[in-house]
Amino acid sequence: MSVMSRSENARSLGLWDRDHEGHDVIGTRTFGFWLYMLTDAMVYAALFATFGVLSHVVNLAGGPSPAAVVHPVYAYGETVALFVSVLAYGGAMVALKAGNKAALIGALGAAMVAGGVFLGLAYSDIERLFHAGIVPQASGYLSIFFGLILYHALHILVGMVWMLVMIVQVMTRGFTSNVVYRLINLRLFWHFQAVIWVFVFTFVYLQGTVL
Amino acid sequence: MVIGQTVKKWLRFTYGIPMLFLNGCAHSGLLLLEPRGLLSDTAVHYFTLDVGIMLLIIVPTALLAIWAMWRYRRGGRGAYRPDWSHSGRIELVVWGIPLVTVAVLSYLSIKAIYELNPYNPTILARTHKAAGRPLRVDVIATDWRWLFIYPRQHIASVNELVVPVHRPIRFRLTSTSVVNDFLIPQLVGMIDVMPGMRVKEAMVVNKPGHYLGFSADYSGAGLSWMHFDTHAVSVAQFRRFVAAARSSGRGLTDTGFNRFARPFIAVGGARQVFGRVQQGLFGHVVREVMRGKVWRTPMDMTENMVRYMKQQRAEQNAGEY
Amino acid sequence: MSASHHDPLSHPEVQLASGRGYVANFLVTTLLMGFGLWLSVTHAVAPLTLVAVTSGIAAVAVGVQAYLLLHMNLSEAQIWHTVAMILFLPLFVVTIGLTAWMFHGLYARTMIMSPHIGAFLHR
Amino acid sequence: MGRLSLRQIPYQNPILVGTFVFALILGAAIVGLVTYHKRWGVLWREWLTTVDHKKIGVMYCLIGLVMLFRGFIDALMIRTQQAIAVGPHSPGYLGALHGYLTPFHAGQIFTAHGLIMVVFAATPLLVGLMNIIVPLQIGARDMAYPYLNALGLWLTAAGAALVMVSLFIGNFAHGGWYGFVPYFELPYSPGVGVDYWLWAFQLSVLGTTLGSINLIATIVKMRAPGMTWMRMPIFTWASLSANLIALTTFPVLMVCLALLASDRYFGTHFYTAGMGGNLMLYNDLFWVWGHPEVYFLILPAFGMMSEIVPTFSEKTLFGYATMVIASFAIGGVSWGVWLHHFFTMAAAPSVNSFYSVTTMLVGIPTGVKVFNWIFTMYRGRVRFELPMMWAVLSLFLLLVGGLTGMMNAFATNDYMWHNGVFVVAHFHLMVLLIAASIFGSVEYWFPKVFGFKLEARWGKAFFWCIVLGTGWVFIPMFLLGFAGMTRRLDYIPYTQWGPYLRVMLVGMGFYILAVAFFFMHLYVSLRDRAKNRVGADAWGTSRSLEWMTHSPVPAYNFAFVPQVHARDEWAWRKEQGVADLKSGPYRDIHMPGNTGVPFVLGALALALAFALTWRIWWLSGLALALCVAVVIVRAFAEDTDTVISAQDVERAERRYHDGEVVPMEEPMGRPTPRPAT
Repeated sequence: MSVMSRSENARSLGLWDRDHEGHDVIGTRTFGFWLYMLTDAMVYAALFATFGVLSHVVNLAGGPSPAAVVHPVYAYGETVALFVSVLAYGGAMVALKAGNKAALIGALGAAMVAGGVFLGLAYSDIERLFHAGIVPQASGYLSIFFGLILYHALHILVGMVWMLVMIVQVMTRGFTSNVVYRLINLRLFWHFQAVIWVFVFTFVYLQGTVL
Repeated sequence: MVIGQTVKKWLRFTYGIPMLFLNGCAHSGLLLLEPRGLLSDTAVHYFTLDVGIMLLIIVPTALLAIWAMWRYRRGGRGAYRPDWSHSGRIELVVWGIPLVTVAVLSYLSIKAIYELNPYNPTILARTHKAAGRPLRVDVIATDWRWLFIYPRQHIASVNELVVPVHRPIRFRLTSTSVVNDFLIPQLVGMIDVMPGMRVKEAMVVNKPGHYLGFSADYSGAGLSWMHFDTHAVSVAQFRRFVAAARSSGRGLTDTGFNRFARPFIAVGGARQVFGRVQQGLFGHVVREVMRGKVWRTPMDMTENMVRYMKQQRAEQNAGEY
Repeated sequence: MSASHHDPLSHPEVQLASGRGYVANFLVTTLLMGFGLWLSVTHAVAPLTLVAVTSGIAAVAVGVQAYLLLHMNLSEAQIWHTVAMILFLPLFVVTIGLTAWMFHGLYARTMIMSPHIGAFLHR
Repeated sequence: MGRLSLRQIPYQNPILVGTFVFALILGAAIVGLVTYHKRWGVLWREWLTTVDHKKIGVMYCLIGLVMLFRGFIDALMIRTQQAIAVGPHSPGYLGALHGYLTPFHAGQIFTAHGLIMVVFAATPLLVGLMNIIVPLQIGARDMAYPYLNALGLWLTAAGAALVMVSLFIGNFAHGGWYGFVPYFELPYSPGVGVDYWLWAFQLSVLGTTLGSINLIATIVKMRAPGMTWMRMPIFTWASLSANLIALTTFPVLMVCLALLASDRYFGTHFYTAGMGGNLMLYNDLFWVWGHPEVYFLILPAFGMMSEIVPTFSEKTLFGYATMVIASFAIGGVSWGVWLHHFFTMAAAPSVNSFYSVTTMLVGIPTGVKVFNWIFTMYRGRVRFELPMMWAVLSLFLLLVGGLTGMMNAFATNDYMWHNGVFVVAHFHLMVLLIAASIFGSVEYWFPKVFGFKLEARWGKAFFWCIVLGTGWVFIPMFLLGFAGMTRRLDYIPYTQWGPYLRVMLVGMGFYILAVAFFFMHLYVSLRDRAKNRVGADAWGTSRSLEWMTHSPVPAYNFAFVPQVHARDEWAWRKEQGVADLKSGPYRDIHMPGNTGVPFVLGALALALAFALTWRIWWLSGLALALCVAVVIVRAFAEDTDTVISAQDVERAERRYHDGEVVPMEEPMGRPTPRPAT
């Protein structure tokens, strides 16, 4: 094969992509955000590892035992509130698929309200414990107990602020690709909180009754 | 392990080379390679095997690399074959050699770990059946001194460990404030000494002598002066040490220990002997720390320590140490 | 960087939304968690069984959520999301599992349990 | 102002005052030069606000080099202190009992040395190089998230700045770069040093995590058409595996540090000795990150060697698939080895055995890599130019480092010297391997980024001084390891260690020469840049995609995105005789537009970290609120793109073809409001 024909052969394969369209913006953005959520999951994994280490009997330091701290029935109320909020956000996604702005804003509002209920319940639970002198400074176990639930609550707060921003953006911008990818990212964020809560509820609250 | 033995012999020889180089005198100062205890002996034995086996791989690899670079340099004698980039057989060897090496070393490593398990060194049980009742020593690391308590003898000594040769020593160790690392290079390896926790270590000294001990983990400003002397002595000498300590030393109670454990930089040494040590002091200290007792480091041992150091300097110059 | 000439709403990740899936997820997970709650407040089973059963329930619930909420599947739009998660899963197990293993041994070897603290063992 | 007052400025310490004066003069010189050449506008428009991955990479490398210099000065101080302060009769200066550093000051220096070298020198240099090269190697026009890329840079810069601020206001942590618990708890470290350390570390964690997300998404989503996984250049593979490690482990470090911060700021009991805390938990979480982090640093270095060795052997890489598998095997195994950093914790023998074996397993893929490099040279035509010299040095350092690494992995050996200087010597060789690879790839890729080669004479002098210095410092250090010397001593109680420590000073002399030669190397190269100008393929035998565009690389990287046909696409094209870059007619290119937001966020993060360090609560609150506000406001900015018009592309391409050097900071493209959707 001569050099000439080889190069012609190669040329015929196409050397440059002249009609490069750029990549799929929404897909790239949501992928990156999903990676970020996984790092957050890793944060939780480290916190749960800490929880595992610090729920040995010596970590109570003579303070209250887990069974005296957790209140699973109350926490189930938080669970339902959070799951309702997640369901409402699911509704928002269905509305987005249908291109229905009003329904989407309504569903986001509902998700915010339910998230607010969750936060309110969490707040009063913590308030109750603080009044009983059960504070993070009392023992290693309590440090990580409060650490876990406060970190989760912080996520809920951030999610609610984000929803507020998205409501404004949907109203002012409509469904631009930037708004849509942010809505999808928020879906990942919000639904992820439900997944984490399943672990918190099970390992901290339900299993706390027998530790 | 015939190969191992040969390798070992050969390696023992090579230790000498750097020693000749650097100071030629009899005592090279390479403490880790001059073990004088049962556990350190065992550790060095495995160390030698490990290094020998690794060198069997590393040296030929290095030679291969040099040969390839030399022969296939531009203008060298090697034939240039730019398209050659794969060979199943070489790949097999390339994965196989490290795999086999790691398998052998893993086996040795696990064996060594059990033999030298500080809580229950099986090497000790195997070789020292008739060595008699072990001597118990409780070690408490403070900021920045070592307190060695002999619970059965009710005596204690600061920064000086006196032990009989050939008799197994069982240590229990804890710390009052931060993590230290207990080390006597020629006798026993490192073990973390942690506050609020109790760890164990065992040791047998083979030769009488004077051995240095160190605190290896960073524990603050006084770390560099937190070394101690180990005297391995005969049984009779040890008895004399105990008797002397009992008759001359001051007492050490739980409350006295609270004062003793306050931060102190032991510049120029801090030897001290206590004759009557309150029973159960070790357990008391562990429990106190678990309950949250803290001996704080004052600012003049961190931020403002220039004045403190100047004062120590003056005391040193005045010959107080 | 300019894919704006496509209709963003036709993006496969928007089209994933499924009302029926979200409702099913809500019902299943709420009931599962309710069952776990019932087990723990009635003390119907032994402590160790409770730990095992509730962990199992959590695993099922999270599996359901991963499939119905997070849409972990092998479709072209979602495959990299799924791959990324599968990559992380063993690391969660390793972090928590190995840590628990190490510290279980460490507590047994280094902690002196005084009667004072031991009193809390069975509370 | 919280704890901050004028008394916190260490004006009594002549060393720090001297440093301050030096910094002041240097700062004044830089400000003066920029003002004199009227470059403030360019600096802001084309550098501080840029989102171009190449410029961000260059700035990462600059941060890395500056911090490398600072870390080197720290090393110099440690070595001189240890050489002077031997035995009880050694002299003392400047208030110190022995040597010229008080224990507290010495502690700060080795802490800063470690943290800076690992987190603010090696990491930014590697991240910078990955930033520059990876998008080029996969034929992308930029990273997946250019804005996030800039944010990562400025967060890292804020962290580095915080470390530097600690020199002149207050003090730094004083107990080792990875922190000791409970030593770093408030009762034992009452000052602000630990807080500086905490927040500087935390900022870099945030920056690196964001960076890793960006690189992974770039590699997964932005490859040029035709670039299948098994056609990806090996450095890209190495970057992918390294960033996967960063992505998965840095969050654990974030938790580890956050819990320590919580102990210090809120009085919780995560790591306290009493009250139900567990101090070993800190080590556990730290090394869950810490060990994989080592591979986060070394995998890109391996990737660089795998690029340089084939280029200068004029031959394909031997065992490409094996190399890829080995990279991922190293990454995977690195997740299960962390306890070997506290083998002496008195864990059960079963636990120590497990970690000893997993640690040794790392040796298998690493060994495979060594063999593959050797077999790449085998049947090649090896050219010993500067990059290759560094790669060969790396190879030999890896052999010694690997030997000593296997010695450390053997748990009972580790009992002998766990906190001794043998370990210090071992990991310094490994880090020097990384540094050698970095220097090699700086030599290798410099012409790609700046359009001219670095000159060779001073470069060789620099290289040989590093070689000599390394031998002279670290062979004695290994011997000291056998002599039982422990780490972090500010005073040497055992006088037999003294001679070795003094011998090491000779090595430090070579290192000082090396630094001087390095600056000469840069200066002479810059002066003679016209002589060393190169075209697209600077070395003539390179193989991967980045050599297929002009040097220096235009803002848009490739006028047209290349179609990829083979593993070594550029080598393939040269072989097929289609290595031609002319490819008109051109089209408009959409690029992300510059923005000052990441810079502002970095500045706010610095303010936040500084305020938290000194417990200035009002400033912390304000900085945090402003951060949130800026993020939200930025979310409302829609027109963030620019367009480089076809004419501009054509003009630029013609200039490149005419052999003209188009400076990097020449603006291209103009913001164009996109059509409303």
